[in-house]
Amino acid sequence: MSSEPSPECFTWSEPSKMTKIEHTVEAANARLRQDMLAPLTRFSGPYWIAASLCLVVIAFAGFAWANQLAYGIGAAGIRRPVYWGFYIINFVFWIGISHAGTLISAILRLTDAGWRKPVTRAAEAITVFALMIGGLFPIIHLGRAWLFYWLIPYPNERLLWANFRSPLLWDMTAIFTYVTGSLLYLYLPMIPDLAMMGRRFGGLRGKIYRALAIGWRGSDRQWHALEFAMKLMAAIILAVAVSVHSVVAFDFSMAVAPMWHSTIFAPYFVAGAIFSGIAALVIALASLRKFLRLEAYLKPMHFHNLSKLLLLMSIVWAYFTVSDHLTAWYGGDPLDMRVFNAREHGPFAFWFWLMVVCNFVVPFVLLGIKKLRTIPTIIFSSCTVLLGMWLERFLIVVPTLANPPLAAAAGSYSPSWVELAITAGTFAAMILLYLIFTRLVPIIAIWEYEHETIS
Amino acid sequence: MAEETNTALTESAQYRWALAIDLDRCTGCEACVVACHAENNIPVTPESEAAASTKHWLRIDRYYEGEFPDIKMKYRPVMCQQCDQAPCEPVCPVYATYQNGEGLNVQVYNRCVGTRYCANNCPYTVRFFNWFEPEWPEPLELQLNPDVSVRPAGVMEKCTFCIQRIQRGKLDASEEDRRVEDGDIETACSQSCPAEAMIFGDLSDSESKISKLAAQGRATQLLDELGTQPRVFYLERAK
Amino acid sequence: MERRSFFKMVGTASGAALTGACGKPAAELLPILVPEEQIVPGVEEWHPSVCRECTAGCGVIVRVMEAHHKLERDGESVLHPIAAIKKVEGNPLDPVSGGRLCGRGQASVQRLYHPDRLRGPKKRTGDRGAAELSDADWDEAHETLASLLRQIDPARIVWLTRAESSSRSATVARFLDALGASAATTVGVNDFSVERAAAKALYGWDGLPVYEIQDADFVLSLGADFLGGWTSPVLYARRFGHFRQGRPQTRGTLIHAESRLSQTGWAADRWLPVAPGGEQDLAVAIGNLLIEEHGLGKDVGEAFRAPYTNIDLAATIAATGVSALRVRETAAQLAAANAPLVVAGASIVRTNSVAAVGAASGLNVLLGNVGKPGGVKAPTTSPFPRPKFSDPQARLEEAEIVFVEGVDPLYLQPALKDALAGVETVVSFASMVDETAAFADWVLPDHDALESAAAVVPEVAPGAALTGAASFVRPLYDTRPVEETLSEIAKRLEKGIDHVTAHSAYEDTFAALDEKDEWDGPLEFADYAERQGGWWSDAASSSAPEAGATVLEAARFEGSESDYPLTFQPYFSSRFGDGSGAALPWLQETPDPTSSAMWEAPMEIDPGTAAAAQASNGDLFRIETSAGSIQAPVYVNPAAIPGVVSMAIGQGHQHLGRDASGRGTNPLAVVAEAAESQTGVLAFGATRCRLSKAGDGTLRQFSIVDRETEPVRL
Amino acid sequence: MRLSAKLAHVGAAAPAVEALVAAGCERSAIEIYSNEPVELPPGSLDRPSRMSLYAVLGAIINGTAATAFMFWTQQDYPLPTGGMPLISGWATAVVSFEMAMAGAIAGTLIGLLWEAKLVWRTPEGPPQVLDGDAIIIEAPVEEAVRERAAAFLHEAGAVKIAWREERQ
Repeated sequence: MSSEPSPECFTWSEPSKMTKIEHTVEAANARLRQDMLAPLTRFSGPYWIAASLCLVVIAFAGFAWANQLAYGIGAAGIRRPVYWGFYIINFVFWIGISHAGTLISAILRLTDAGWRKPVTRAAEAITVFALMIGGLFPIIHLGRAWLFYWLIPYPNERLLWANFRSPLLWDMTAIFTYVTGSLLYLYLPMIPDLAMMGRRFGGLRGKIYRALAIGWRGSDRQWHALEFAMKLMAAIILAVAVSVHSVVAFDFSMAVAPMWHSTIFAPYFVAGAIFSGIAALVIALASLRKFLRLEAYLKPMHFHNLSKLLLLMSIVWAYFTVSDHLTAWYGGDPLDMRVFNAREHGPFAFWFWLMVVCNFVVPFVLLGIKKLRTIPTIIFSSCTVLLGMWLERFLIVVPTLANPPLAAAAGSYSPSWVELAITAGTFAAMILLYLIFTRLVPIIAIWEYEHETIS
Repeated sequence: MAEETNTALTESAQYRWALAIDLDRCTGCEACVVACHAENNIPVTPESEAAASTKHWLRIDRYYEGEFPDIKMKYRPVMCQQCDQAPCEPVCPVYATYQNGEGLNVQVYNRCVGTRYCANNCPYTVRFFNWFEPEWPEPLELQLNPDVSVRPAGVMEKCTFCIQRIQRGKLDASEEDRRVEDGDIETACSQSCPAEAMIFGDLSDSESKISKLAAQGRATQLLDELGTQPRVFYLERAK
Repeated sequence: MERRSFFKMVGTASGAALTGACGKPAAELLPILVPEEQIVPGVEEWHPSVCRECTAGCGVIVRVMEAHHKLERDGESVLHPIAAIKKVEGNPLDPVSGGRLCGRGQASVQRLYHPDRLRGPKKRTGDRGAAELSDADWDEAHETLASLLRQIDPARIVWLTRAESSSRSATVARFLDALGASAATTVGVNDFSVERAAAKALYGWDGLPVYEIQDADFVLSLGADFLGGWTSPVLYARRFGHFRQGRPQTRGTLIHAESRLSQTGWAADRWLPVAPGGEQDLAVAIGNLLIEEHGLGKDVGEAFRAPYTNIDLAATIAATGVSALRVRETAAQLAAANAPLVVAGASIVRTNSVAAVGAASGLNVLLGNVGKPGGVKAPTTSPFPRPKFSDPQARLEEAEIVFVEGVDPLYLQPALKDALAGVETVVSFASMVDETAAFADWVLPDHDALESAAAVVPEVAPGAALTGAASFVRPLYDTRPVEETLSEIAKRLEKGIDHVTAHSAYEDTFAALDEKDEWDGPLEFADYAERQGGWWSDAASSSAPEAGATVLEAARFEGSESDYPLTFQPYFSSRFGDGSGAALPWLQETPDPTSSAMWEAPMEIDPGTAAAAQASNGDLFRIETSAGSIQAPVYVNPAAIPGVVSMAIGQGHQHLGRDASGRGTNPLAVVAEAAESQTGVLAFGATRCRLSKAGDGTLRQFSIVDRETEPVRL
Repeated sequence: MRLSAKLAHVGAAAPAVEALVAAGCERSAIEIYSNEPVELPPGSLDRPSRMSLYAVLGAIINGTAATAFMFWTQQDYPLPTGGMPLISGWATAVVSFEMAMAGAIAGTLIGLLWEAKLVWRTPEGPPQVLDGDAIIIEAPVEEAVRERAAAFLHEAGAVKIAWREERQ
């Protein structure tokens, strides 16, 4: 037995005695690592094409925004009385998408659903990116965007503070907490993988990984603390996620505008957010599965499980929609009815019924009937749900504003190229961020997945 | 948490400004609309932007009622109602709109960042946004009223009850060491109204014309079911 | 406001401006010209003036404060402090405006500072109508015109103007007189010739009758949109306000009969939709009912009653387009009222308008309210001539030189173009290039009204009135008042004329004054009048009416009913007046009351016609008449009379500055050459038309819904 | 001397702990390094955590501070509200809640960093476990029981044992 405390003693070269099972586990783990780490260095032609396409779209969106900053917010199509348009719709939409990750992975983590493991990181990444994108919109939407920091209650000599009675301030604090929480929630379970990659990569990249691993050594203390922290974070993030979308709903329901001033909005928005979040997750997973060749890890089972969640949320969404509209219709308040009519059989009727088809009819039929529930149909319904949920936000924001209480002030809205460009830019940004993300860290939490295969 | 109300300033205020509009006198001639533009440096919006960007702080809402030949017009001038319980105020994240001691909903242009939430929450849709930088083709800018600031792009604006005239009236009165008397201050719209349908005054003076009109049976408030407690009283058309 | 407090206001303002400068000599309390060095930043001064946007002659006060004018000086751009006009309000002392002012009056300051105002005299270099003008020199202009006038036959001099009785009209009359030319003529559109002729025929009055609406308790307005743009909108709106809510216990009831739901129709308790041309029938039917059923008019002569009684009542009522029930109801209300009044007018002129206005005015005779409180009062006499209409077409055909001042004949009557083209020399005094100025050989821009000194006799006033303006700001550009140009020319012709000023007019008034002893003499009186903005007295005209019988005649329409199934009626809107308002951006962006359209004047058609033509708001339609065709967007007006196409006059300028030019269409361009039979003025509401679709479009409406429960259209 | 033993497989972790305990090691001094969490039977290597306490404390502190801040800023510049509450429980509650949650998140993070000895208390560890399937158990072992501990560990499933000086 050597007593030399040399570093060499930590490098094993002799074959270890292992059982057959151990061999397979080790082999499986090795393959997993290889599969997971391969994309980190694989920059193929299509990757560059996709990334540059996204960059072009984002650059155009940036140009559009610069245009808006230079000439005034009038460059967007919003006009009296529809003071909020695509920007706020996109804000709500992306905040909704952000519920993909954190909320879903938190629920699955807390309920200890084993199948979550290959899904969580992809989901949490969606959360962080969607929040980054969504969080931009309140700033893009400001008439004087360069003064956005006035919303922050920073000390100043004139003692001008922010107004905490404004739902926008609630929004800001909620999103601040949510972004912080989600970032940590994504980052913490990534630490062991970062440490692993710190070993694999040399140079600057390795240095960055090692720095980000903040001294992870893989001791059981650390594992224990990490697992405990993740459970705790899951619980907190769940509360925050629910509150964030409630607060986003408050932006509308606190206003004395017809069809906005509704008590059901908070849960309605949360349900809608989870709904769209799942759909976004399905699409993200399907793309990852195809482009990163992860068929071995993202199995049909995952899609089927997610599709059941999607179906459930579709029914919940339909229930909320019916509750909201039924009460408005039965109440018959003339101010509400003008919005209601505009939506149901007025100028917005096409979009309204398209939304119903996208959000309810398609998922209910395709996912509810077992024979029809295949991976392609699941992906298709997810796409329609994303479209439907975007339309839902549009139909909440615009018809109400277009039909204010005094009929004579009614107006209409059509987006300008600036809004369309910026909207397209955010989708491109989401894709680009994802493209970059897949080249930075393994998209499946290796340690969690290994853990699953071992135990 | 204690529900604290800052009524100290409101209660100690000397004046409570209000406007009465007699719909039985109003002819819908829009003299008030032009007067408002002339007084308040409201920029002219180019034609291409006209319908949805024109800042008519004061507008005439008009509706056709009934069918030909027994068709009638229902119309009323609508401006900021200067609500006591103003929905626009609490939603502003930066306090760019608040209530001054005399019950006016004040818009602080310099503080406004342009969230436009106040406009959405205004049931009367009387808030207007500066979508672009205002322009006055030379020499039209010579007409600009030096008592009223020109609003830059990106801020909200609305009827102020001609606060510059109120200020001037109060200054004139204080020079003579007296309260503002009924009729001393007129807003641009009430001043111009040919049918004398608009009466501006101080509600805290029980002898003022406005106090008497507001107490009249014909006095109503627009959308008063919302509980906004407007300071504009509409004297309904007598039948 | 009390007279005293007004003086105090003017006094303190100017006093404050002047203290330190020169003590306080009373005469300088209100300096005639505000010297730039005496302008104190932030201190306002108010000066009386008179609004010249229309001929109503409202007294105004003008707010003057410091502003910085951008000037080119030695090739450098400098900001020069000037006394600038900030706002125009009604003069509280003036009995016409009573301290109030309509939108057009308030927008007049934009005419002064309009970016497209002419900055000096111009002469034509291009084709007529092309508005290619080059800078000219005042001396050159005077010399050329003087030498022209020297050679010309005075009978071939024509002066086109508007029906304003003022120091200007007096000076022009003296000038024309000195040359031996015949008097100035109006164009005959929007000059109320019809009402004047009817008043002359019925009562023997010279001028527009004064309707004492404020003291009436039931008013039927027949064809007179007196709350819109008719005669004196501010005065009548003030009177209307009093009529409605100014008296305890009494609330006046207003019934308005017109072929469109005008502003007066809005305010009325009931609108009677009279078929175009049915105005006379309605008056006659009501007169018949008053006489036959309510026993009125017993003391008037048989000859006077005859037109009302010798009719087939049922047929007449049928011709009005109003239901018999409503006609009878209205007659009964008139008969039952304590102080009934019929306001008779022809806001839209037909071929029989004098007869229609006469028949309607005659109702007042039947009701016995002429000269009574709450009735019709005689107009007061004017010290100045009021230009009258005499067929401009005929005059232009033999003219060699035409002066155009205060009016845009080619806009109001585009058909005059050919006649004007044949005139050798056209001189325009327009301060902005309008349709006629674009045709002119010389454009000699007048001062803006707010820069000018003038005395104006209001169209309608409660008593004797002379409203005046002194010039109190330095003219912005190298412009000259018409009076000055005329005396320059006259001097060169060696025919001295003294031009009439506000001051001289006041001095003349003093001679006829009863309460002379209040002032030391005419000069002091004139100063006093100048400072308060005019001289007004309650003295009523004492001319007793001699009721003349009305000769009825049926309305005619140009174009056959089979080819042109619809009736076309342009109307003068409260926004644009005679069309000159279109130059002012504030008025352009003020929503049209009827359609809520901005920067636009759509044709208004009823929902039935619209459905048949598959028209919806904003669709571009062609109006075809026997005189031509124009295109305009459609507004489906729920209150339009079926088969009647109405359109506001004001748009369709080719010139008149950036805000008016090239925008919309001029409905007067397709009005057939029908004349009102008694006066010969253009009957612009006597044309038939047909519609055809020309394209799609949108209407820029400030309010896109017409009904309160209607959801928004996308 | 510090003992470092490579274990053959995960299942060997629990016996190895017991082996070291039997050899006289303190349970709290034993560390297992692996690239995945090792599940041990209760009582084997319990790592008591105060992270929930940190989270609760964080929530209370930040929530209270935020509420107090709101209270102070609104009182400090009391704008007239026209009869509406300047500071309302309902509106404040939302922000207080969010800030309390932010505090909880911060508390959790700090707790994690402290208990896992991350960032500034980073312990030494065998780096190779980070990349691979190795499981290494480490413990300070008295000079006297070295042989015994090694023997026990071999029995428990250790494939290789190394020794090095304890670093201070």
